[in-house]
Amino acid sequence: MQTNNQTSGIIDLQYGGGGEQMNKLLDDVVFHYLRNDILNVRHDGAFLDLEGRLAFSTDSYVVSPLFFKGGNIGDLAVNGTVNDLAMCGAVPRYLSLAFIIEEGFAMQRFVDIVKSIRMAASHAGVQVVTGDTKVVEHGKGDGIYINTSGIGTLHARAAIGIDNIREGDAVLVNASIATHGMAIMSEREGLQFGSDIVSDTAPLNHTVLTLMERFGGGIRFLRDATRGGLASILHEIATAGCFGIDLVEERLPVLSDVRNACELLGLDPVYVANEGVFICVVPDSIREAVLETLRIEDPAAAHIGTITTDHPGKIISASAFGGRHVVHPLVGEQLPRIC
Amino acid sequence: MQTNNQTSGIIDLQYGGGGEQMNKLLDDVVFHYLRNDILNVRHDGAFLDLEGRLAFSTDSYVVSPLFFKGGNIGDLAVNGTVNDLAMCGAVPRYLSLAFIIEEGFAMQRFVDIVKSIRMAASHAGVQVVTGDTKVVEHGKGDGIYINTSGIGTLHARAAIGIDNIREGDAVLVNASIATHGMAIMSEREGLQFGSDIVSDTAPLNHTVLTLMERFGGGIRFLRDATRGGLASILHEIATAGCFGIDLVEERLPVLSDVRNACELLGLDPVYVANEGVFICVVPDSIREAVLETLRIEDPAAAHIGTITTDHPGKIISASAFGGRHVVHPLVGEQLPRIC
Amino acid sequence: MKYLTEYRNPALVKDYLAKIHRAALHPWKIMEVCGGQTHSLVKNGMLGLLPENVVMIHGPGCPVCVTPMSLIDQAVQLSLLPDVILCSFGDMVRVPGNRMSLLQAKARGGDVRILYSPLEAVHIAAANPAKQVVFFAVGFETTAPSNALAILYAKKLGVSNFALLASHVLVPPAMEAILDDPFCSIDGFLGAGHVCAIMGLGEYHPLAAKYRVPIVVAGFEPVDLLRAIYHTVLQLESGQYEVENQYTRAVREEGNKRAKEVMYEVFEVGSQEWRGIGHIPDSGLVIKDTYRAFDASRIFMLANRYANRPSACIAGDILKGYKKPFECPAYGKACIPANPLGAPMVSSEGACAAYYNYR
Amino acid sequence: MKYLTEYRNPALVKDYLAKIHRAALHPWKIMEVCGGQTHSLVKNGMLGLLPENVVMIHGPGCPVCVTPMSLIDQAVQLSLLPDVILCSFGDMVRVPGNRMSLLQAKARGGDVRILYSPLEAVHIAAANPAKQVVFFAVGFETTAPSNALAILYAKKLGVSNFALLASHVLVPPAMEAILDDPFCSIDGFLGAGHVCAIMGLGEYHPLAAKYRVPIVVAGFEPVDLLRAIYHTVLQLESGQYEVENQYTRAVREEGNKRAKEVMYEVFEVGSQEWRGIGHIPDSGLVIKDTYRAFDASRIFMLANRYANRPSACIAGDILKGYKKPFECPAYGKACIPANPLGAPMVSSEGACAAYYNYR
Amino acid sequence: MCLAIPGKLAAITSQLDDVFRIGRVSFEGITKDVNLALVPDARVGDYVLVHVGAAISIINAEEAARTMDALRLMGEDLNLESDADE
Amino acid sequence: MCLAIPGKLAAITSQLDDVFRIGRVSFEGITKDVNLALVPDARVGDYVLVHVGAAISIINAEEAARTMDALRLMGEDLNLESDADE
Ligand code: SF4
Ligand code: SF4
Ligand SMILES: [Mg+2]
Ligand SMILES: [Mg+2]
Ligand SMILES: [Mg+2]
Ligand SMILES: [Mg+2]
Ligand SMILES: [Mg+2]
Ligand SMILES: [Mg+2]
Ligand SMILES: [Mg+2]
Ligand SMILES: [Mg+2]
Ligand SMILES: [Mg+2]
Ligand SMILES: [Mg+2]
Repeated sequence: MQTNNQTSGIIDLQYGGGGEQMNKLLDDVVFHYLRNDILNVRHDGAFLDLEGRLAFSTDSYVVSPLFFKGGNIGDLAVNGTVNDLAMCGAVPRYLSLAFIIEEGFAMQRFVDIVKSIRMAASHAGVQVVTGDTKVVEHGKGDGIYINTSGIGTLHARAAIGIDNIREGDAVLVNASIATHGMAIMSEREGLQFGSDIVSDTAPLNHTVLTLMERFGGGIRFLRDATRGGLASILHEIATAGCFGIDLVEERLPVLSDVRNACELLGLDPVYVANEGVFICVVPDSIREAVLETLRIEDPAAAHIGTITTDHPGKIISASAFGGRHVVHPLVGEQLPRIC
Repeated sequence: MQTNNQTSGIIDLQYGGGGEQMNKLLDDVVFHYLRNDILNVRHDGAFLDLEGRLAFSTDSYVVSPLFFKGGNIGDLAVNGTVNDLAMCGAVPRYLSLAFIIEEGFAMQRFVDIVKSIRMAASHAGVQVVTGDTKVVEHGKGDGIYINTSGIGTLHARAAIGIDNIREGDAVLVNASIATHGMAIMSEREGLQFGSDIVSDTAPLNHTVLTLMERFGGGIRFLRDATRGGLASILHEIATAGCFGIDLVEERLPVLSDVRNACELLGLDPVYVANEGVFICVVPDSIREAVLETLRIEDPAAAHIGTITTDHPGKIISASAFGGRHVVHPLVGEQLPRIC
Repeated sequence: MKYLTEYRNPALVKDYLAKIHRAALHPWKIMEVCGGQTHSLVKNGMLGLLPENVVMIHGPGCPVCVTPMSLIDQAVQLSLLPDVILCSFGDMVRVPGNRMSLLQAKARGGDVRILYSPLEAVHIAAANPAKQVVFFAVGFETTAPSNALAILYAKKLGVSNFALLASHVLVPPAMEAILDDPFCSIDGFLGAGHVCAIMGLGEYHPLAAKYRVPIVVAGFEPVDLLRAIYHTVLQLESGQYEVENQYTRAVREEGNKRAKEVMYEVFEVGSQEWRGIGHIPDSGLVIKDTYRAFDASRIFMLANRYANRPSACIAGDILKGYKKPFECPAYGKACIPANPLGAPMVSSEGACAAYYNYR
Repeated sequence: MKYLTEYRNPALVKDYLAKIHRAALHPWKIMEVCGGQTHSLVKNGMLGLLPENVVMIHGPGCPVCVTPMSLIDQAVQLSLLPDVILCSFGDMVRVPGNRMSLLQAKARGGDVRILYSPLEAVHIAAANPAKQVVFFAVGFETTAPSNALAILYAKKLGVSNFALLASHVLVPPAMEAILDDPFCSIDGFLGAGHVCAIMGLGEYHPLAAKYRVPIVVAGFEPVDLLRAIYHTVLQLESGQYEVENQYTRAVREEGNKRAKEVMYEVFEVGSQEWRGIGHIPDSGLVIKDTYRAFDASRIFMLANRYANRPSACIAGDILKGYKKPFECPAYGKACIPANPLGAPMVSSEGACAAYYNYR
Repeated sequence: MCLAIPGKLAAITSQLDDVFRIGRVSFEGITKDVNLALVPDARVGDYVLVHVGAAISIINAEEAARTMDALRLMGEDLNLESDADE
Repeated sequence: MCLAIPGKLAAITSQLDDVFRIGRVSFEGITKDVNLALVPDARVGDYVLVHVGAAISIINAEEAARTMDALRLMGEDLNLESDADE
């Protein structure tokens, strides 16, 4: 792009005006990196050919910092919506992509984000087929916000629903928890600490596809644990039906450095945000088979609890020595507990 | 909602943390006003049953002011995506809805916006089936940003594509231009003027459906003129193929008060943003029939120009006395021209 | 709109065009000094309708285009100070400075506000007592009284955190500079209607007499412009060189007395740099000592820290009428409105942008 | 983690529980003064594992919970000033003031930053010279030296736009106030481990002797706590009332000499209001005159403009050990962590929140 | 340069002193509050030229009528009525 | 109150003067730069208790070992080795 702003390397309001500059931004970055047959049509919307039942999901990504160990807002935005579709038992197919860029954002960082989006989309096997770009005034954004919406085709054998959960079902988690949240936290102003904690943002659709193929309706419920941590998802289960959950504290998989970072800031890993982590509720009879499948991807996968009718609506966590405490839902955001 | 914040009436960061407060916000406002069978499932995504070819589109809405004569960001967000789908020749069916709320935003205004969304969705005949809510820190947003993505089913007779345009085709516009942009401008800080100009934000899908039913593939190209105004859309046409456009300046429909507001600020209506305005390219043979159909909705619908091979890539506007000038694409945002 | 639309009547336009075609027997070069008139001529496609022997030359009459780059640098500098709100007319914010434009400064966090009126900036100052509000006051004689008024208004309201970063230019000295140039080939002038609405015709009589050029004061609508061109041609063909007022509904011989009082209450005549032309003595207005408290350049002791960028831009030749924009090697190539090399490509009233946008 | 994880060993926990069950022959009420210990007891579900005749009473040892509402009002007020950056520990920002909490002030545009350390606030001040940075410094003796350090650090670096809004409380006077109460039924105390790491045991010997209560200094991990409870029960059953250190890896008889020096360099003992309890003489630390330039309450001449809201909260009874949270009529109904009526419901160390969150 | 538009002074909306008057100017459907300090003689009903928020000149209605008469005369065969009247 | 966590002083990262030292403290996989002004005797290799960004106490390794010995003795039959060593 031969414009002043490319040279000076920042995105200003002119890029959002719907004029020539915006077209250059789209041509030189967005369409350049994300091109595919459907997106290339460049109409107001994308034309899709799909068969069967669909899943449809949306999420906006407002993470800070934008770049962190293990990823950036770009792959987060792809994986997040891919995962929400996967949690429906669907095969994610197409994504929309909408940017809200704060003026002054560095062109190079935008390019880096778009490249990550391309990588993440190709890794997850989805296509970005339609998009939108807005530029807002300085002080009215936070660098960049991204919304992705996604369409997937429901797997023929999928029968996922919170209503399918039964007493005695096993609650499984696919991977260590709290990793992503602590990777982000380690770079926040006022809290920084040194660590090698790397966000585990990842697409879960391939794993879910395997689960569907092998177990079909045996997978009764799936949900990825993002904001609000594991506790939020468990609460959804506990408040939806007439069940409670018995958690076994020592079985919660937490990487040791992640746990230590939580100790330092006084945080409880069950409330820390995740990416690439999901809960899976299955009949106890297939528990070990499902775990085995999950452990191919991540040996940390664990059986963390059981659905119970003993204390409906409540999640009770038991420690190794028999101490029990209630896991309440998060109030607001978990803030570092210092004193 | 019996919380401090409801009493004090503002949305703070706790509403975005994924915890209990956020669930209350969703229950008491979003799900309360927008409930429908699909949304009520409250999974990570919505389950849809759709037949045939689909259209898929996304847009973020970052308008300021949020409330203006004739509408607010809520109906804008619904109509905008509905219209993008309609421009594909599709019947809009389902919307996703994602909010990015700046902390401190008044709960009442949020409720007003959600109510407008409900009204607009019902008016357009679409359902909001999945959503997302984020709260960002004060000074990192602008009250509220909304993203909607939409899915529609392609009309059986639709064959819309910029490649279908031919020399001699008529370029029609369905309504007066520049109205929405000037309604917004009249309330901007530093530019305010008094007027009764009311934004004409409206869903265009019903009109487009009629066009599809009556003319099918005869409608060669459709595009709503939003940011960048009419000129941007005309430029897309002029740069896509090997055609130019001859515009007849005096045929451009502009309401007289809108025109006067443009005079005052030194703006050219062809660059002013629209909502509810679209361009329609048709063979000259059906021009009058199409115009007649458009005029049922708005008598201002007009034949504004012709596709030509005389000056490929260029839009030339002719005045009543024969003066000709080139209509260039907008550079950045059109700013009031004062001196 | 009354007093506007009737001067766009197509039949009258055609009639005047026919009259000009009949009247113009010799080749004439007529300069419209005013950028607003350039804009109107080009946007209405009138240059293509005039007879070939009547050539319009686009003068330096766009205040945005002639604002020196060093002043834009200063505005940029001010806007980036944490406690300054820099207000500007919309046209000004895209003009490139040596480092960046105001729009780019805004993207870097500068608090730049686009206003319709300098008086609005006084209200912003009143609403932000902890900030220093600076209005980037550019303009010709038309705008200078309004800018002066903003200072008087701030004083009246007791708003002390308001100031102007002023860069005012005067038309007659510029015309004289152009006419003094030995290569000058301009035969007649269209007088700038709204400048004359303020200043009256007094300054133009000696110019017309000294340089033996007709000066016909013109409005901005197609009929206004063609009428003035027609009367210029009539004078030229008959060897006259009068100051003639063809914009009588807005311009009086004596101008607007009160506006001049207000202007000279706050400003006094001084030397001024014109971008693309250079310094012209007595061609600008500077804030008087009495109002130094409202003068941003004194409040902030602004240093001019950037050397002007060398540039391929031939703005000077364009503004003086020696060359047409398309004769500039950069025109439409390295220099386009999205990436202007020189100021005349920025403002829609700039000669280069007017050509690029409407031809 | 070394020195942490080994004190969570389940086998040891079970062993100590068995020991306590065997040793406790009479009914005893033991107060853990420290909120961190409350948190650990509740989160680890240990209250349900103790014998019925050993009842733990949760003391006023959460600095967030005892910070007076008027001070929160002042912090809110400061945060809303345009040129102030108000920094705070995370626990503090949700505590309701009379008008609003700091989190709500933030939503209204207040610049509130959540920090891990007061020293970080000094860096923020250095990076924002045009702003006044105020750190909302709450804490017991554990935290006071670090807060004092922040002032010394700012002074050392020449950072003059940094100040503390300080509210420090001292443990021994609070224990004495509780023991002086005629209705007091507490038989023994767990000493606050990290307070003692700073202060040593010197202040506790006279208390134990005067009131004839055992005081056993405890750490924070399950084994630490149970060990200390066990030794308290042993003393009680044998009629002893010694100060006993069961947290020897962190606590020395004399405490941390340097930390005390730093603390008394900046602060001096003064009267202090405890939320829910009232004023207790000599129970707080105030910034010395020498450091007045770093004292936000003097820099800003803060007025306490809001009358305390009447409230159903029985925090005082809870903090003094007369009542358990579930005996409060508001507990779990009008008062929940999402909408705390009183401070003990806010901080996860507050007695009410600890009960609500983990029981 | 100097975009200025004629509008009709519809009302005086405030008067700080003899000099500082603010008036509401109507542009057929659009209104704008305009500073009248530069046109002390402007009365309600007058047309004023508005530039950057201030009225800089009062339209001389007589002169305008004279011009229009001349134009009408010149283009007798043309239809000049359309927009010429209020 | 007073959340404080033991970590190993891995390095002195800066020294403003005799009093103001900053050290990097390691918490097994996590590091944090910590003010050492309150623990003038702390040496690299020592464990310190970290509270709100400052080290407030040096862990008494001897006392800790004594405690652990007592605990080991008490629970001879229990496996207490797991996390006790570095
Ligand atoms: S085209 Fe550009 S470079 Fe050439 S004279 Fe005009 S402004 Fe200067
Ligand atoms: S439950 Fe709430 S109202 Fe009751 S004592 Fe605790 S904090 Fe106060
Ligand atoms: Mg989603
Ligand atoms: Mg999601
Ligand atoms: Mg999800
Ligand atoms: Mg779009
Ligand atoms: Mg993981
Ligand atoms: Mg779209
Ligand atoms: Mg759109
Ligand atoms: Mg569109
Ligand atoms: Mg979501
Ligand atoms: Mg319209």
